[in-house]
Amino acid sequence: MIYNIPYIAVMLLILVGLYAVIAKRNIIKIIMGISIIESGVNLFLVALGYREGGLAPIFTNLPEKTQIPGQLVLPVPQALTLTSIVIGVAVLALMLALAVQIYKHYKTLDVRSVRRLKE
Amino acid sequence: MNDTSKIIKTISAIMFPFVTIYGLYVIMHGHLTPGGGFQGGAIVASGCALLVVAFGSEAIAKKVKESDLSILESVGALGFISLAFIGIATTFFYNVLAGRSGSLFGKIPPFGSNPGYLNSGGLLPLMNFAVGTKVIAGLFAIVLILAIATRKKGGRT
Amino acid sequence: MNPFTPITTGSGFWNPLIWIIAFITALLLVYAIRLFGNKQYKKGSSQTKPFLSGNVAENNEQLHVKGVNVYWGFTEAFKGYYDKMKRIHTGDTRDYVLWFLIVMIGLFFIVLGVL
Amino acid sequence: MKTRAIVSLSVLILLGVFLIMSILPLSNVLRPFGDPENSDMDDYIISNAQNDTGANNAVTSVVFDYRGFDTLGEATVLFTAVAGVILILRRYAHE
Amino acid sequence: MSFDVISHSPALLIAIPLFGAFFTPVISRLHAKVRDGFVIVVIALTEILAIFLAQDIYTNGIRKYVFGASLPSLTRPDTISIPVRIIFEVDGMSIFMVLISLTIALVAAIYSTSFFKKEDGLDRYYTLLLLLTVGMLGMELTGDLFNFFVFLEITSISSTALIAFWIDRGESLEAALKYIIISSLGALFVLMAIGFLYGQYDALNIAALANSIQFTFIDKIALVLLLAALAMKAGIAPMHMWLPDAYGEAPPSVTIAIVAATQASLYAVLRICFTLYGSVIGMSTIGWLLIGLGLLTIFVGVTMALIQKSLTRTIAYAAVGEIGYMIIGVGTALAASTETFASVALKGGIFHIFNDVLDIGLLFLVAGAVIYATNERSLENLGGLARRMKYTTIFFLIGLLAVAGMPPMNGFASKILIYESTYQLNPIISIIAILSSILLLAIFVKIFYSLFLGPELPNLKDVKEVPTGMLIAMSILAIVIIIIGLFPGYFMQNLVEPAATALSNPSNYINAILGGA
Repeated sequence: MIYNIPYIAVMLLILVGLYAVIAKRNIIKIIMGISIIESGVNLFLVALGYREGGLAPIFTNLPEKTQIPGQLVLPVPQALTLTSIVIGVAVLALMLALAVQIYKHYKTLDVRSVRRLKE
Repeated sequence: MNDTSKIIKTISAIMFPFVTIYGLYVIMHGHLTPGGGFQGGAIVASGCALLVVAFGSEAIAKKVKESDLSILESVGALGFISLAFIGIATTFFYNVLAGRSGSLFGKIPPFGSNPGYLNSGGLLPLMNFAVGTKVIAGLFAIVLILAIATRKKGGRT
Repeated sequence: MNPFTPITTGSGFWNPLIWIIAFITALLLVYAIRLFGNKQYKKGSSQTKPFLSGNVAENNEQLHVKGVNVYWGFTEAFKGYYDKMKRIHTGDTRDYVLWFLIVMIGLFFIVLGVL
Repeated sequence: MKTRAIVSLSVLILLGVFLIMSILPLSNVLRPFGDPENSDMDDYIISNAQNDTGANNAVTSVVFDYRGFDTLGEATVLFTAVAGVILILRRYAHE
Repeated sequence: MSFDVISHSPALLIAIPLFGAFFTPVISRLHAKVRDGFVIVVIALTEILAIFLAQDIYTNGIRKYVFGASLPSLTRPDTISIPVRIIFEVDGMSIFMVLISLTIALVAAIYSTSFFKKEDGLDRYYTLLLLLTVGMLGMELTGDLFNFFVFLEITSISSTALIAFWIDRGESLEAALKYIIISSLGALFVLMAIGFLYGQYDALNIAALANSIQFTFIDKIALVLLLAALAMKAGIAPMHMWLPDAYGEAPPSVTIAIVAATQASLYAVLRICFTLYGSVIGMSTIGWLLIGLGLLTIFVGVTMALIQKSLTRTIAYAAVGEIGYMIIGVGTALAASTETFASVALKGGIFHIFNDVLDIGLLFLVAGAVIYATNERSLENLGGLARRMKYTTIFFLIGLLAVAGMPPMNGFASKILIYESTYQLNPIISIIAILSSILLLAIFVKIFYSLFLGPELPNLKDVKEVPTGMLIAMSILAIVIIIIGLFPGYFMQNLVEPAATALSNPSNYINAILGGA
């Protein structure tokens, strides 16, 4: 239980982000909620790859007599996290650009009044 | 936007070269130390964002055109995909240089811990440079356009 | 292979060419029957004018039923259903997300419970 | 809007229950944090990265060699985002 | 050394449009016409390559491509039992979807060249169109879960930017924001499910995962996350609400591309249910679940389409209804996994994917023609267009009959398969489906009457027929619809049955990767 604190933190981050997406009214806050969820997922991926007392899988000036691969953390989740971070940046930029244009058109960022498309 | 103070301008103008050098270092040693094309490119782009914040988007937009940035980004992307295409004779993304091309990034480091040799890694350092170029141009373009679009005066609606 | 292979459904087959032949024969039949009708049609007489239960015909623009009003009776008959649907379809982004999460929770219950 | 608050609160609570349940060891699922139960692929990568790609940084060799195609897609995503931002804010982009 | 194109074609299918997309900003410096021709040529080249690859697959079976290995077919090194590198695995289903996507992308490009009169930002538009094509192809070709996620994000980002192309209309921006919010959320849940699967089996390859899956608690949670997110992106009720906004507000040339992207997510649902979890007992529950959702989708889509006031939104809700037909076909195939009519239902569902893309695409193109000619999209003040736009009227009539599933159009050929197979499972399903189809016919007859028949309205006196490029694009779709409608058995045997067999026995998919290295 206690050694699963990182996973619990991941789930709590995701819940906080979902709360921001569901309950907030400002579009900027909704976007912030989405990026909170995304950081939670990234933390999840990184936490999946951790080894107890492991070192970074980089051989430059690695301390001697570290047994390989036993003492190095898994490299693949870090690569996946790098990719998903860049994707998150891209999505964030696009959403912010849309928010700017929507403010120019609707003169507000309240999601309850950005509702011309109904039914 | 009202002008920032002289201190901010001076300090950011002094800091910018160092940030850029550090980012280029991270890009260059991507195959030896933590970091790589994306990280170093993000560092350099944040330096550019520092300039945008300090001097205002109009001043930067006078010097840097968005179209040039997008062309630069296209160049970086084309370089990356062309580097991937080099190996098409065997497979797409085949690392042709590793261990074959002697002095040109062809060195295979000894297994396990080693001081790290700059001319190892095959295509990876070149890909790092291509991706770094692309990320610098892309992030700087995004920051610049968002700054222009959201400024107080002059932003035509 | 010949392109005219029919589709074999579970309990039969479907071949459009047979359908087309049947359709054309039906058309010919209808035309033949139509030929038996007597020819009392006079052009330009009052037979050709639209008969609006004795009223004078307005000009056509007002006679045209717009697309919104064509199924007025239908929508009126299902008024309760449509009011409910309209209330569900709020254009609110957060409600879209909420529906997504609700469906996900339902899937959780079903999959974790049954399977 | 009362019902909306109730519905969203219950949805969050239920989803939280499921998500927390999914990672607690008491439902004998995910391995405890810190020892991957099953790491063949990564062990192979760690022990062969230097030979295959000649790079000391195993993460870089994953990013650019083993899963290089993901990185191409990632660069494409960034390219797409820049193109999209320029398209959406095109009034301001051409200044 | 000998370089045969076919063995590298899975990579080239992605690389050629990607090259085109990266080149487009540079080429746009030259001239607009050069850019348009360039885009069309790129997509046509890709389509030709895809046709060659399809012939090869139908004769030689599954073709796989390993990125960065020393041989295209060297799936894994000898010392390990799991594939390490990213693998493209192309079977009958993938190539079927690829052909659909490329045809639609080609039509969209041809249509766009004459649809936009004097708009700025068109070079970005074509770049994003190519990138959207790349995303769809990657989603359909890849055999790697995380790579699928990356292409999913490419698809949703480019679709968002394209939906918001008309930045003068606040509605387009609103629809784009809704779409990006909901789809990025779904993509994040997909990524989380990938993390669950990776954490348990330390593999990302679909075949390796499908081989070693044991349906533990974690697998169930991953299945739920994947199904919910991908079903939302496929526009299944009650998560369909983003779809009418996006379809209705995007430029129609974009909309048909987004229809194809939606089908790509539907393909992902099929891949998850049949291949990734294909060896799991008890998927029939998922089958019944899909049937229920599909019936709900059909009902909601068709009934809501009746009360719309905007032309494009009406067609969008009809598209929602059409998605439900595929879902109930697939669900029947899952629920009745052993009966004989399961394969019939699966064939019907897969065949209906193709027909739905064609029919809805044609209707959206016609709607775009009406908007182009009259600059008006509300059904209130449209009417009597048949006098001025003869060809458009004919195309709309063809699309109307095809969507409503009237013989001898193509929609009927796939719908009758779904009807008969679902009738053997449970008569209620097919009865509801048939009634909704009749209602769909009624809706489109209404639109046809109010849009094209009747007296011409005073505000539409100076309407002219649309330019040739749009007519060409529409006629391509119409001709394909009629041909499929006339010779359904031919397409059934050559396109659909390989796809259905590829889906219905996942062991081939797994053995292709893990069998011989």
